[in-house]
Amino acid sequence: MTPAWFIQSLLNGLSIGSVYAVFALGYTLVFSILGIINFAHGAVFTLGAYLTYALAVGSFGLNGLLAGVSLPFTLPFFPALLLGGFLAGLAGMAVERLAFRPLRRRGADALLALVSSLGVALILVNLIQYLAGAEIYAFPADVFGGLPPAVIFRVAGKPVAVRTAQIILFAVSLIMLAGLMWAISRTRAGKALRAVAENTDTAALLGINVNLFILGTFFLSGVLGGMAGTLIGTSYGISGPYFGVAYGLKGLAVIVLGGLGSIPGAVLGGLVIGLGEAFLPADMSSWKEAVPFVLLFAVLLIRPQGLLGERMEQKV
Amino acid sequence: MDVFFSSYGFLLAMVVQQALLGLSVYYPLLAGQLSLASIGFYSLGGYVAAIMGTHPALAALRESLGFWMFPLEWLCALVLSIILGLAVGLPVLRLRGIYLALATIAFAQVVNVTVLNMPIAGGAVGIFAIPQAFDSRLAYLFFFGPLLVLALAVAFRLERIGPGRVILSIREDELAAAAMGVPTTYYKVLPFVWGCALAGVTGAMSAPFLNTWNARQGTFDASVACLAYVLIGGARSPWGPVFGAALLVSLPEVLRPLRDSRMILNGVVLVLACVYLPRGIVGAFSSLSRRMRGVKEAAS
Amino acid sequence: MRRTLFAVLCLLLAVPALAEPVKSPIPIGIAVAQTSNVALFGEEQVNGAKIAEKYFNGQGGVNGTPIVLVFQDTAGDEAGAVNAFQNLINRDNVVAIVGPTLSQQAFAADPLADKAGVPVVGPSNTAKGIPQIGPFVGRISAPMTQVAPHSVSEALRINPKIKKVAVLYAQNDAFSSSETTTFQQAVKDLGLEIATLQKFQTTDTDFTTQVTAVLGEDVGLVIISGLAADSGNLVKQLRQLGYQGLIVGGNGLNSPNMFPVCGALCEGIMVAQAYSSSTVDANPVNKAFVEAFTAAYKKAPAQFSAQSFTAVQVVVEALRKAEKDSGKKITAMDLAAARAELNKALRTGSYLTPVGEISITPEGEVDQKSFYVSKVKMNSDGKTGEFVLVTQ
Amino acid sequence: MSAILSAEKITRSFGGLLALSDVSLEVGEGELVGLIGPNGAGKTTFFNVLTGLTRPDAGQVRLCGQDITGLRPDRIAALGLARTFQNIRLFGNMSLLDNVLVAGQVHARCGLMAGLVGLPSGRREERTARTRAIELLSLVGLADHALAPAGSLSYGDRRRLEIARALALGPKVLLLDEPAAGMNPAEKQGLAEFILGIKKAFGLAVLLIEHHVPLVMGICDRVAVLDFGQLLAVGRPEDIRKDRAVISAYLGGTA
Repeated sequence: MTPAWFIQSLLNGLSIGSVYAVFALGYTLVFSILGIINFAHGAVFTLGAYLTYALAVGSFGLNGLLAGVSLPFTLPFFPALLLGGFLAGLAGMAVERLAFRPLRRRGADALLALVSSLGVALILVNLIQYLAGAEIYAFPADVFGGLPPAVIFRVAGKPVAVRTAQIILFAVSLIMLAGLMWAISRTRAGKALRAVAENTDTAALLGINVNLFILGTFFLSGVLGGMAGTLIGTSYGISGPYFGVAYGLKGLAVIVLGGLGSIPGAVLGGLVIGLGEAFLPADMSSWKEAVPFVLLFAVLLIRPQGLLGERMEQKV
Repeated sequence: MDVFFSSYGFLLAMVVQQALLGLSVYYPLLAGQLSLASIGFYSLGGYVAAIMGTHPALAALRESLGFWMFPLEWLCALVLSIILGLAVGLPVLRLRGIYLALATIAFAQVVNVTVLNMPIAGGAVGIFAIPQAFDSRLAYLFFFGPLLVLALAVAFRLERIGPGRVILSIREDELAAAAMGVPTTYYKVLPFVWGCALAGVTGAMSAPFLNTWNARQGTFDASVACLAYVLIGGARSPWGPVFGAALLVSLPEVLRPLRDSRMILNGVVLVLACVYLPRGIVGAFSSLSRRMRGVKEAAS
Repeated sequence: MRRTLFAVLCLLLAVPALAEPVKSPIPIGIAVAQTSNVALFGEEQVNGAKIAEKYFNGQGGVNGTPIVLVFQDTAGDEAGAVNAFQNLINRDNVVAIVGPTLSQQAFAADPLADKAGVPVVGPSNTAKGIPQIGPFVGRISAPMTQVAPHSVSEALRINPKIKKVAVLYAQNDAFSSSETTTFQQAVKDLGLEIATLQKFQTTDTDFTTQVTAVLGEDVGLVIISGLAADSGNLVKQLRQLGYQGLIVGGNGLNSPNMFPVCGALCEGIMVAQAYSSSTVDANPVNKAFVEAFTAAYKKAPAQFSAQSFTAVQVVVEALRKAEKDSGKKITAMDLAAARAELNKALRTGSYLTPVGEISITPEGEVDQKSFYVSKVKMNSDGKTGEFVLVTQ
Repeated sequence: MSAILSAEKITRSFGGLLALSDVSLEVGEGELVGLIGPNGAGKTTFFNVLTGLTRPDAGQVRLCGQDITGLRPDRIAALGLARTFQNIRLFGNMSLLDNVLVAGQVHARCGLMAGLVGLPSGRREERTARTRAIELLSLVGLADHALAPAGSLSYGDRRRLEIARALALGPKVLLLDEPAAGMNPAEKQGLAEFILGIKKAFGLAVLLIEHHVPLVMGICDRVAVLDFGQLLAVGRPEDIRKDRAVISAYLGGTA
């Protein structure tokens, strides 16, 4: 274990971990309000990446219904990222209207929302394939303008390399995390959010329009998911409509590891899993996919409520 | 009729096979425990059968046992599932609700990665050319059918006997059940392990059924599909997973004429089923029949 | 009540199973993945097959009788492949099936076709053991055991100073994990040292762990077996992090799908190919195929498209041959006889296809005459590129 | 009078808040003890400690002389300590009969297999259990609804079903947590008589949490008063009525 390897792994882990955190926060927000996991979050992640791609590049490839159709304009990367995130937020709202609200209104078994959100995920993913094909899409190399692809420096004689995409990933994620934390702790809406999370009925009595609020939360969750998708997509390419599935699952591990419903927990969980993956020795790389779940399993056995989750006292 | 069975024989057997997986999720749900570990056990059971069926070291044993090799494979899968089920269930069932579900998903994922890393499991290609028990895939109903009958019989029988009521009481109110002298850990682990065993044996039967076995059998999608069978079918009756599997397994086939948009509609049906059949197919049937009876009584 | 309902349902769905004649146009089944995450390959196969349908019908089909392709989606799993096959065999009454996409699916579905006496031509199944499934199962996709050494020795010719080699492969991909053993053998046979052996997953996007390990070993050659997306990312990150040496890719990297992923950094990757779109001068079929494909899809065809075209071509030519040999029109035969005649014809003679001259052995294995080693040449836009032949 | 249930110096706090502090209380054989105190005094916590749902920080609980501190709730229940809950915890989707049968399962001798296969011994046991359950339901006047789901009962009936369920355990001591809550005076009177009746019929010791002071004073042999986790006084009702500390803290003007 050389110092260079340590620093390299640390940088890699922090960068990917911060995106995990952004993505997982989308899960957490919904969970803290409805107590339900939104299985369509991974699909919104994918959708966000596709939307940003469409905005930044202007067209899709040769398969699918949109083959040959191109947008009359293209946007530079950062506006595209923001607009793509906004549109993904709208998709998040659609998920709420389609999969969650009808069930809530009918007072159905909460578990059923897992299945209906899965149904929406199925629709979204296959719709993407129907429209844009199953092809791989990658953002053009000059997506960030004239920046070099990587910066290399030396530690104790060994090279440590940081890719520009990684830095942007990390920076954007940090800004989003910081902004969200600030909004939740300081703004009126943030306080209301916490009130609804605490108790939906009380919040309704306090004059908060709960339905509207839930819709807003889904919007925010969609923005987070969609932007995380774009960030991962710019760094590694969009590997087709099933792009988000693996991340969706990993995101679940992140939020449970951190403690369900805990916002700092989601951030911590993301970083722990990102670092866990990065520090896995190279000759064990075939076990990488197991890292989040082994960590999750271990933490749950020691702390059933997750790292930062609150212990639920049974009320008698 | 011939064409029907030759075209849809596999599908029929598949429905029964998936219904078994649905039931393996249904059992722990009886005690209110949402476990998605089944698919991990299904995958492992399949590997047990696939390895026993193809490994050269066991050629002599296969030779001498003939058809009895299959029951031996089931037995081995059963024993492995029970041991592992206990090892996983005891610590994991302390968790509640969604935590439990996610811990069991984690378990299935870890199984998947582990299997990929075990040379005996054949890496990503998996194991193929697994000896067949029957000529026709439909005939595998002779494997799955009796197991389904057994699984259903146990489920219905449980509704009528003491231990079954005790299991249900945990779903209703775990704390009150404990205060009524119910050893809750035992009665949570019991249906969990039974579900694991069912999934394991189903896997062992499925390896020859599919003729090939690989790590992709144990994916997250498959886990969630099992849960969907139960919830769409109805979580309050053992028929639920059966009807749920019948609907969800045959749906993509029914939608085949739609070609590449069929999976979109599949998703739409899933959402609609959740919204309009909140108590599942069985729940909708029973309230319908209740209403019809009500109409009849009112008329007479 | 329930039982009668079931019986009625069965009767309604049942179609009388008499000795069926072969329909005209002659139906050929295409069972590839049109949904699920395998659709990435399935789509290319669909594209190639569609070109073939048009091309051969333009030539008059099977001695005047047109063909029609019947597509059935296998999705990405074994059950999907079985269902697609059942439909093609029993309902669509096809004379032969081209498919499925994955080897694992082939192991599940091919035995059914074999039992039903329907010839199967695997367009992309390369795993060991597939032709051995039965007498009706064959393939036109070569297992890459012969070609891998070529690309490695070609690399050694370019840079004779190579001593240490890094080998990386996608552990969860059936094809890549068997291909890498061939590569490793080739490396040893050439007297080179495998300095590091790294695994990754096809779903991976972040390869820094592997890349760091490679950079630490100071190797002169990196050999990658993976699929287009993951390998493209791997190459991109290798280059971005400063790897300067040669890169040899396996068959999975033989796809223009990789170009958008690693962009300009794809430049110089050497791949062993079962198909090359730049053999148009020597190969009129390939010329026609590449032209038709490029006109339809605005890009050069990749291997999966070429192979599905080839599979359809092989079936069509074998049908023609079967008519000639038996002296009867295919459409005059009953279905079972037509399938049997076709299977026999498939395994005789050779075919000049976009992948070069091939024949199918009596066992069902493909015998491909030539393989190609190409080098990636990227265009100045950094998004598109082509494979330029190094040797032939 | 020998103590059948005794709690010694029970202390329990929740995150710095002292819910119980050094509480000691004994219940004698066949005795009916009332536990009163204002809301949040720690009465239910005390019950939870006795029944094993909450672990005490310090102190000891004995049942028939046996130390049961820290045992699992189901062990404690099986040893003969039954309870009802302040906010009624029935198995709502199960029938009345099944509710009672669940508690009776403690006494089952035949295993799961015997039941599944339908062995004669299992069937015999099931029959006896049913008979006994029906008897208990008749005792609380609910036998007519035996097959209805518990969730469909009226509030008062639920209370009575919960008592029947607790009795099915065959307890030595019965802990009743505010059984009269939400009842009108006539119902309360009926309940008081009912409690005395079952106490006598089953030879039970009863510990009763109740807000309605007249009811407690009317039927209890002894009364304990809890306030802010402290035991203020224990004694016969007439003594408690006169206890200064109790009057000032709790009874106030009603004495």
